[in-house]
Amino acid sequence: MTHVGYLIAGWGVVFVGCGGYAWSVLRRARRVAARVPDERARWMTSRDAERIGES
Amino acid sequence: MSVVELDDVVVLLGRFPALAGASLRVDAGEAVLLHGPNGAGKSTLLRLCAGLLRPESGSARVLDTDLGRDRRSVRPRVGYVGHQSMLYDDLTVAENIRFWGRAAGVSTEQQEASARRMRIEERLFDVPVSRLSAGQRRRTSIAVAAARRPELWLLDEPHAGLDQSGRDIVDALITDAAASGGAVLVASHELDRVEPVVHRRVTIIGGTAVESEGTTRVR
Amino acid sequence: MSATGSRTTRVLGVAVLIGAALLVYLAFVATDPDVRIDATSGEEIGQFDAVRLIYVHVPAAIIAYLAFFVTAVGSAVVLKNRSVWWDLVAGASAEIGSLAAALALITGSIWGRPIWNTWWEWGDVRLLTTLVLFMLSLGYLAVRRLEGTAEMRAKRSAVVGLLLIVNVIIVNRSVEWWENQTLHQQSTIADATIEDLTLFTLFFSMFLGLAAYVWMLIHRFRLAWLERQDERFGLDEAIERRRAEAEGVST
Amino acid sequence: MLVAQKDLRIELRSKVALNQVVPFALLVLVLFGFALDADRASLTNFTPGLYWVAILLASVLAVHRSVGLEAGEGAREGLLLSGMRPESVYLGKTLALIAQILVVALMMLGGVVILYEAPVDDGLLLVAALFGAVLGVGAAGTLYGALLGGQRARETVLPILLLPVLSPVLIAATRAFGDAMGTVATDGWQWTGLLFGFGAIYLALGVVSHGVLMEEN
Repeated sequence: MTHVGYLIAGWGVVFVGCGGYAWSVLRRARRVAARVPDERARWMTSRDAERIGES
Repeated sequence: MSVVELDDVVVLLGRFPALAGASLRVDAGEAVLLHGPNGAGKSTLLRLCAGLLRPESGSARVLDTDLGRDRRSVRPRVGYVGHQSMLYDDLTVAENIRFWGRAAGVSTEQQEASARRMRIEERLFDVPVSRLSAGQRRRTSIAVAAARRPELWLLDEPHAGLDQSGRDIVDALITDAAASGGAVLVASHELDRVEPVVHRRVTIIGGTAVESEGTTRVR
Repeated sequence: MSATGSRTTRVLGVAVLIGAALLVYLAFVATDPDVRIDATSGEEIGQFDAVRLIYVHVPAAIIAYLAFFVTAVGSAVVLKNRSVWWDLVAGASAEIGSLAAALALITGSIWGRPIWNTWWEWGDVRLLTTLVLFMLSLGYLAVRRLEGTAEMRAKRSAVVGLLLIVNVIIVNRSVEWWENQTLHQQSTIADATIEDLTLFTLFFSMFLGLAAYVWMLIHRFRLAWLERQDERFGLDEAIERRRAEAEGVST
Repeated sequence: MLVAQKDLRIELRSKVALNQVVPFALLVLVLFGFALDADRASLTNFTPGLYWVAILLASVLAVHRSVGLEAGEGAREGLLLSGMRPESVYLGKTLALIAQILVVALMMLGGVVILYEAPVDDGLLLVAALFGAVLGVGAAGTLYGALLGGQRARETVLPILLLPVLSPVLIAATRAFGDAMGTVATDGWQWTGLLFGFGAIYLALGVVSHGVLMEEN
């Protein structure tokens, strides 16, 4: 197989990039979710504001 | 007829509720004093009425306009004098008055009359605003606002920095505005100074308005 | 219920992971390297194994453009009817889009080194357009982080988000005019010499990229919603506290 | 027009563009000269590019100044309260900004002709391209400047927001100048057309969106 170094670098960057981003989103979400009561945690079940500026 | 009708209004500054459910009615021909400790929400209430801030919740009607829907049409009809002078430092007094007058579509005579009324000395006309004292600036800002003949005056600490004659002019302005069917909201700490010229006193604490007991009705 | 997960996202997430494993198999084992015989000299030419990089590069680039298209659509809807949902979607999509744009640039650069013999080619239209897109997206994300109320943030970023796509089009046109020769493979898919399995793998990779995008978008949107709720929930408390100030004084 | 008059009068009084922006732009030119080792031939070759990079950097300063005028002492609120139409505020500020950048650009042109001995083959094209480019910079600069308004982070965010947006202006203006100075074989008039197109698009976008932006800061 040719260009092994390039292949590892290219695929590696993509997996690390996506994985790292996904991980950081999940971690931030866990932290914020702890402060928000369950019934308001989802847009589908707590649509108290569909328009900006309404409440 | 009510000029200002606030009902349980919440106003946010960033994430801070500067007004936390304030209710207030001001009728035409009335001058009302707002007082309360620093940071109680007086300035926010005035800025809300000027159409500069958006009510987050509750209903706010000023000059028969719902501020939740339309803040733009209210603005030219109020005379708001805040802590900032709203003048351009590099322009002279005359240029500032002319610019703001023309921006609001006010005639030259009206501008001049208003400047005379505030007793701005002739020699100051060609002085850049940056070289004016705080009191001279305040006079200029009030002159700019007065030229528009506002239906509702919103004065935020109007006496601050003014000398005796300036204070007398402001007092006369408040009295005249109320007498001619306008409405005035004055936020001030100087109760002794303002009490004689207003009809009513409203206390603002913690972002809510409390109608004071024993309103003094002088005129 | 986990923070931002649900049955849908779990199924989708597992599918993406399985798909990724399958893509690795398809890209590295099942497909052949790009080797052709030059008709005149009889030498071996082509991209050899470096061709396996396109299975990550192409989906990244497509997702980047798709993501910003979604941001622009969301921005337009926000300006039209002040929709909270679209505001959050636009922001979430832009964040994923800049990640995808960065990955597309990096993988493209890594691929370009052995094939074009350069890390970076200034004359290439798509390269420069993507680079500018990436820089514009950083500006958009910076605007989203500015201080102010949720309403201000939404309107401001909606204007920037809508301009983003306008800017990308203008940049693309002007760069194309600037250097109309391109090193880029003119639409790889139309190339008849591509074998069936290679083509399938390429399509599969794009599909996988799309699935991964949707998964990330759902999670990122839910995070944004949680943050918004947190802000609003904190608000009720703040109003209570603010009112308490008054009681303390008047009694 | 009123706003443009006011901005220009302030500029005449304070001379910020003249005393600070022009020297800054000239300084950039001189620094390029140092960095490129005073190699006449390459300096002449790079003149269009160096010139426009210097102009764009100087324009960012000019935009800051233009926004800063309204940010200080609550003048922005004054404009809102005056009931003036946001479109006319936008057009006025754009016009004033264009006039200032134009002065800077013309003085800089003198600078490159003297410092870099830039050859001028086609003066008309040069001036036309200059107008087109400055139009675009002014229109887009005012638009993005209004977006950031009184933000404290304005100084850092404005360049990263504005410079990528202006990249087509850089490309087109450099090309057109290359043709006018005889260093690049290309049709400069086409590029000038692109510059005016860019300016027109941004002017239109600014007129449409300025109302929203003025409200939301």
